[in-house]
Amino acid sequence: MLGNFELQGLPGSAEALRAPLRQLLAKHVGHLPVDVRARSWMGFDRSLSRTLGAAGYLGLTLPREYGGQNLDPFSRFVIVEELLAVGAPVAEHWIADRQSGPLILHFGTEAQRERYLPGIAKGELCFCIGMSEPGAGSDLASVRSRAERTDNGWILNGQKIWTTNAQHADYMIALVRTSGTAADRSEGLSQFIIDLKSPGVTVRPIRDLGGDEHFAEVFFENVFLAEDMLVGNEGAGWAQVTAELALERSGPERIYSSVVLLDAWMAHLEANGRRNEAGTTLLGRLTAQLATLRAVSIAVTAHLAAGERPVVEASILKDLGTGFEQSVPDLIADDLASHPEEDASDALLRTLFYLTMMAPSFSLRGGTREILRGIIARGLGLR
Amino acid sequence: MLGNFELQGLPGSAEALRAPLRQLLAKHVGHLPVDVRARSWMGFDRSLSRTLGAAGYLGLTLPREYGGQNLDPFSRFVIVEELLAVGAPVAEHWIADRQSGPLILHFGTEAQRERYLPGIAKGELCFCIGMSEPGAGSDLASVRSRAERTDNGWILNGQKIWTTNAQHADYMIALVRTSGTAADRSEGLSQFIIDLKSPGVTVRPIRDLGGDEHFAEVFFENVFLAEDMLVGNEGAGWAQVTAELALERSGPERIYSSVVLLDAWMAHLEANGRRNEAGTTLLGRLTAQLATLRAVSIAVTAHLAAGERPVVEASILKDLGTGFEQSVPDLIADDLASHPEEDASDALLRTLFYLTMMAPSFSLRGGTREILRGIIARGLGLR
Amino acid sequence: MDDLVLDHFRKLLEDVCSPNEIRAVENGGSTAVMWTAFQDSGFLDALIPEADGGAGLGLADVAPLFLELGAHAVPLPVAETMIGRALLGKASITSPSGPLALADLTLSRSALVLFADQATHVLADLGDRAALFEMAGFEATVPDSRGWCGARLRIRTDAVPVAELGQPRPGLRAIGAVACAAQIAGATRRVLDMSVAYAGERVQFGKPIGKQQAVQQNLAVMAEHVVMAGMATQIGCADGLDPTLEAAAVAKQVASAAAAAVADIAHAIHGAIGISEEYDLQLLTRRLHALRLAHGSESWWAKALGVARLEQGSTSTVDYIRAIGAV
Amino acid sequence: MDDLVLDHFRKLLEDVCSPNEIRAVENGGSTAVMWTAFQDSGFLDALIPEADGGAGLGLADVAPLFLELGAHAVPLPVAETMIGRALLGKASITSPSGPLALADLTLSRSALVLFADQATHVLADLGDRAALFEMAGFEATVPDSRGWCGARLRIRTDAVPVAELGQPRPGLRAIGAVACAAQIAGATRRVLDMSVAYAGERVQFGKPIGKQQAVQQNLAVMAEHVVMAGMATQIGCADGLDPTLEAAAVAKQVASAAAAAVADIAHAIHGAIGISEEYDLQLLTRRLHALRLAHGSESWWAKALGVARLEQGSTSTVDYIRAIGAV
Repeated sequence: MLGNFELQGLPGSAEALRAPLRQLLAKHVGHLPVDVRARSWMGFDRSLSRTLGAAGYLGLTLPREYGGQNLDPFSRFVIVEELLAVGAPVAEHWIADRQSGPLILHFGTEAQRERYLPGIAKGELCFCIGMSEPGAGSDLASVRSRAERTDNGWILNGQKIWTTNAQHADYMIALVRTSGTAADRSEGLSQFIIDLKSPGVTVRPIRDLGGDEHFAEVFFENVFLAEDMLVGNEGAGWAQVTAELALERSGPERIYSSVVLLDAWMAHLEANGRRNEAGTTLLGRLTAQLATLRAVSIAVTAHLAAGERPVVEASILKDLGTGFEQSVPDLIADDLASHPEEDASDALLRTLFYLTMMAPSFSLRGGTREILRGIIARGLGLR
Repeated sequence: MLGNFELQGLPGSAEALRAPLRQLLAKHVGHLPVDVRARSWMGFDRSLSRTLGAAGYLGLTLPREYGGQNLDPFSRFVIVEELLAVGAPVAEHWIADRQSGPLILHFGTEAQRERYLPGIAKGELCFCIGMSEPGAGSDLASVRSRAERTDNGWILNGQKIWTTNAQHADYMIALVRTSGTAADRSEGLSQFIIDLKSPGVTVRPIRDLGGDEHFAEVFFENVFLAEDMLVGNEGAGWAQVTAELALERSGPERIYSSVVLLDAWMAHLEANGRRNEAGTTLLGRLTAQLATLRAVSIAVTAHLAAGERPVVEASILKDLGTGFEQSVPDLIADDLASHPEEDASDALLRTLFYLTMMAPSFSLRGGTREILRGIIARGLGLR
Repeated sequence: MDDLVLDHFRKLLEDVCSPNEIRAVENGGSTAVMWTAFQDSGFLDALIPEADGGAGLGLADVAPLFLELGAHAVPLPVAETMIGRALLGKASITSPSGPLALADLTLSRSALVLFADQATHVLADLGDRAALFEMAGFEATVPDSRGWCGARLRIRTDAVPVAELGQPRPGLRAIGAVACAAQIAGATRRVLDMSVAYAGERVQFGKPIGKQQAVQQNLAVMAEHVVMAGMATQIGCADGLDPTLEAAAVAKQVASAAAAAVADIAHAIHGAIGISEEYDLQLLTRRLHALRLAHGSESWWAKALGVARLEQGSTSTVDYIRAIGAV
Repeated sequence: MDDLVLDHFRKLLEDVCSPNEIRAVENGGSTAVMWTAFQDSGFLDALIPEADGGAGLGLADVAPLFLELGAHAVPLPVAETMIGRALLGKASITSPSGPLALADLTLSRSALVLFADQATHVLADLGDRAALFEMAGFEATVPDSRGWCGARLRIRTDAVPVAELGQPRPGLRAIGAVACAAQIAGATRRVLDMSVAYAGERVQFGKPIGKQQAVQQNLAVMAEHVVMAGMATQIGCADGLDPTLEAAAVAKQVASAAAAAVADIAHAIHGAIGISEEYDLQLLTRRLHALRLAHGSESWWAKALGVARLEQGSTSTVDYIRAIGAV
């Protein structure tokens, strides 16, 4: 009823990628302050992404003819795990590598593959994803942005919001309406690649509660889209997006968003020689949960590796994983505020405060808690 | 938006009732094993109830002409608090004292008052409440039991289930249909007093998961109800029941169901000289929560004392209170199972196990969690 | 509290402490205008006896003002100054005119002190005595002005107090915790109001999200936390300026637990908009997290209460809680 | 595990261990027929090498059988006997034919021992060594046969072991905890199935309660706990009969936390019917609570894991968890 979650090890070929990448990261990331590393896949560092691309750590699951490494999802798991474990700032290539690349590979034309995939594999092309619109949020099907046919392409008008990293991105892959009205819901939607340097595109970054600018609003005013910017079939946008969401919900980034804080707190316990029962028990509890979540994440990865689309399994992982990630700052804050005799370092505090502020966003990315649990309930046969 | 919850003391007149009752209880309840006392308002002891009646601790809010004490809800709060603090087995008079007596006083005829209230005030008449029916549960309006008019009264057919203490009770106050069909929901319902010794009444106790028999099924086969067994107006049953539920949801019994276990566990900590951080913190947390809940319960009592009907406030108290009561056995079990070096007494373990088994019932009595939260949401203006 | 007085205070906060003014302060702007308004209002001396020129109110009387401070996310130690002035007044010490922070230095020479970045003076608990210091007596650093509204203060070895007073029992942390609990109670109530309003307006899948049963259930739980924080605060305020450790523990344990829960549910309901800087919710939820930690979080106070109860020994739970915050 | 073998085991359980047979045992009836069936089935020697007449399976292979034991609320120490026989066999000690309980007596001369009321022998961890005892070596009392399925055993001062074996590392408690985790995983899965089925059938307010969003959300959370308990169990079983402390801790911490949560949600969904003796849910939820506490509850194992991790020191979390239960 619940799919299969089988404990399994990572293949040796995947594990072999770990040590050299770790060496590279020690050099390029190790020196960053912990509160910078806490941003991890929200942290933007173009030079790191290019370094990773040059070293062959991007486009992992893409075929070699497009500059990829032709490796399996397990290899990708190892790479992502190593990047997140140290909190590498990977935002520049994150979305392209995880979602846009696979999407173009599966649904794009041969010309599109040749045009975009090599740049993605090199870490040179930054993509963002245009889903949410004002007043729509998780209701992705209520899209109002609209592309009208012209002789040799399309003219796009509308607006996207909460687009991660649009202000840095070269391209957006956007879900827009090509026929019907918002009342038609998932019918009549299509996906386009949009060059964000096109005339008529305006990007306005959104400052977030932590003072960073991770999101943006994007406005389209008579933006011309050539025929070859359509991805997949006209009107098939919804099905394509659904496939993409399974990728979005299944990676190790769904369990590791607070791991930099957990490590920093553990270092604080050691530095202060703390062995008290509450702190020790909390450390053990979080470690046990994360060990189990990691095994669940690998089990979901195995479904991807087998060519399946583990929608329910990925939703279970994501709801569990984001719940865990969100609990960590609240629990560690309570521990630190119960030890006023200790001087927690400014870097630890900044890491804690940053994650406290941003934790609510963990369960937004890729669907709210209620939506995920609805998918799980459907998997249980209740809907 | 949320009603008022104002911290207030209990009046001196109410507090004055505490010491003499405590003396009486020390004599009649103090010797009972802790796991018997853990049953508290599920525990049946006819002789204790009569002793309490004779000493003037029942029918507290009833007028003196019916054998009552003509006291205010604050006095009732003190009496109930003392009874529950020691886990006195009060089931015999509990429902009559809390719900049936006030109901008959408010909605009954003068003749009904004179007939039933004095016996209730003496602890001699045991009442039960017939609400749930098979397949209906918390959906109280879907009543199918039906009383048909005859020349000089009514003929009742149907069935009730999950009736607390029906096997011990003299009378049931039942909500039954007197017109329309189940599809009419809350229309066409009436309340009757049913003498459970009447021909055609069959009571079958239900054994519960703890091995006790607190509930029963009650079958009605052509049971004759004289005219004077109707309470209030024909067809007004639903409104009357709703008023009754506010009483059901507001008492200190909504916070103290696990207090005997909490005290027994505290005694265990002391006996074992335990001062560990986790145990101490848990003790403090539960104490802080209960201190606050008690103040909330008194605030709701003050609304009752002012003649109001605090439906939303009582629902907030009940959901909070039963959530607290249910958490206590789970938390104490974890503590004890983390100290295998200690020999917890059999009596403590039996108390723990009893409450672990019965805790799910705390949130059933008087409406499930979802229904209470729905009432609160309505209070917030959301429904 | 007189409704007129409370309305007057609310009006003051709306005038000088709007969301945009809070943002300006958080971005390094001056609090001088804001502080002058509080000073001129007379509210800072509310807890001073009438004979000494104050309003002669008790802590329970001014608790509604503290709630308003929380509900408006006032970025200044107004409650703390009111308390500090009363404590100094009792010891016949003249209070400074500037904002006063409350610091517990009984366990370390350094502490994270709420609103200390906006204070001119610090009333510090040194364990054996309390003392008033100018800010110059400390090294002050601000670890993260957005993440936590205050400063880390480290007392200088050569710091000379402006004045000394006896040891407050059970310590300044207790009254500081009560002041935080009250601000939490006010902020959670405001966050509930915002969340209910948003759920009623925000349409998704064709209807307001507030019509979804799951959202309604979450808002009901939020409301329960608000009720608990409000009641615990009243218990904390019942004993006046010298709360018992037990009353302070109930107040801050319950309020701190509510602070995190309410902030988390509010953000879950608001979704992405709640994350944006320009939406006001974050002014309150960030404050809730800061207030939760200041003067001890829920586990600190739970443990303190558990220790106190085990020391007293063998009282029944009902008798023990009856004695806390009895009015 | 071969599907045919698993089906065979399931059929055995359905034949000899129906809900009514469990009730009979709980009411004091004999387990002789039930035990004989297990004995005759050969499953009790599943973990014994083929060369010694067993099935030669590993712990991970038989884990699905343990899950079935939990799903059927078998009131006998079947998993424990399988483990005990394998440990005794390794030490070349002949196993007794009766049910074998696993007891941790490293911390006290007395312990609550799961299923000990149905055992003829006890394999006890004495700290410096493990030893096999006949039940006569203990004073046995049953605190509450409905509330907890087992007995309190106090070792007699004159108890003479039938045989002794070396000290199991990290102690019998670890493998006992893994056996409990597996039974929890099976029982929670069965409770989820029952709850989903009930929510689909039970009509209230005119529709199945499973159509209510709040009920769906609760069942989704229950499903997540089931997945966690199942995966944690696999981690616990990955190291065979000598689990590391870390793997046992992950298994039992996660499974025990799931046990209480699943039982609580299941009863909330079932409402009153779940409280009645004649409805089968309670056979499973009472067992879940017993399994949760046996061989250490979630906090015991969380603390043990935290201590172990701090002793090892300074490894990153990712590296630390990668090493646990690696397959």
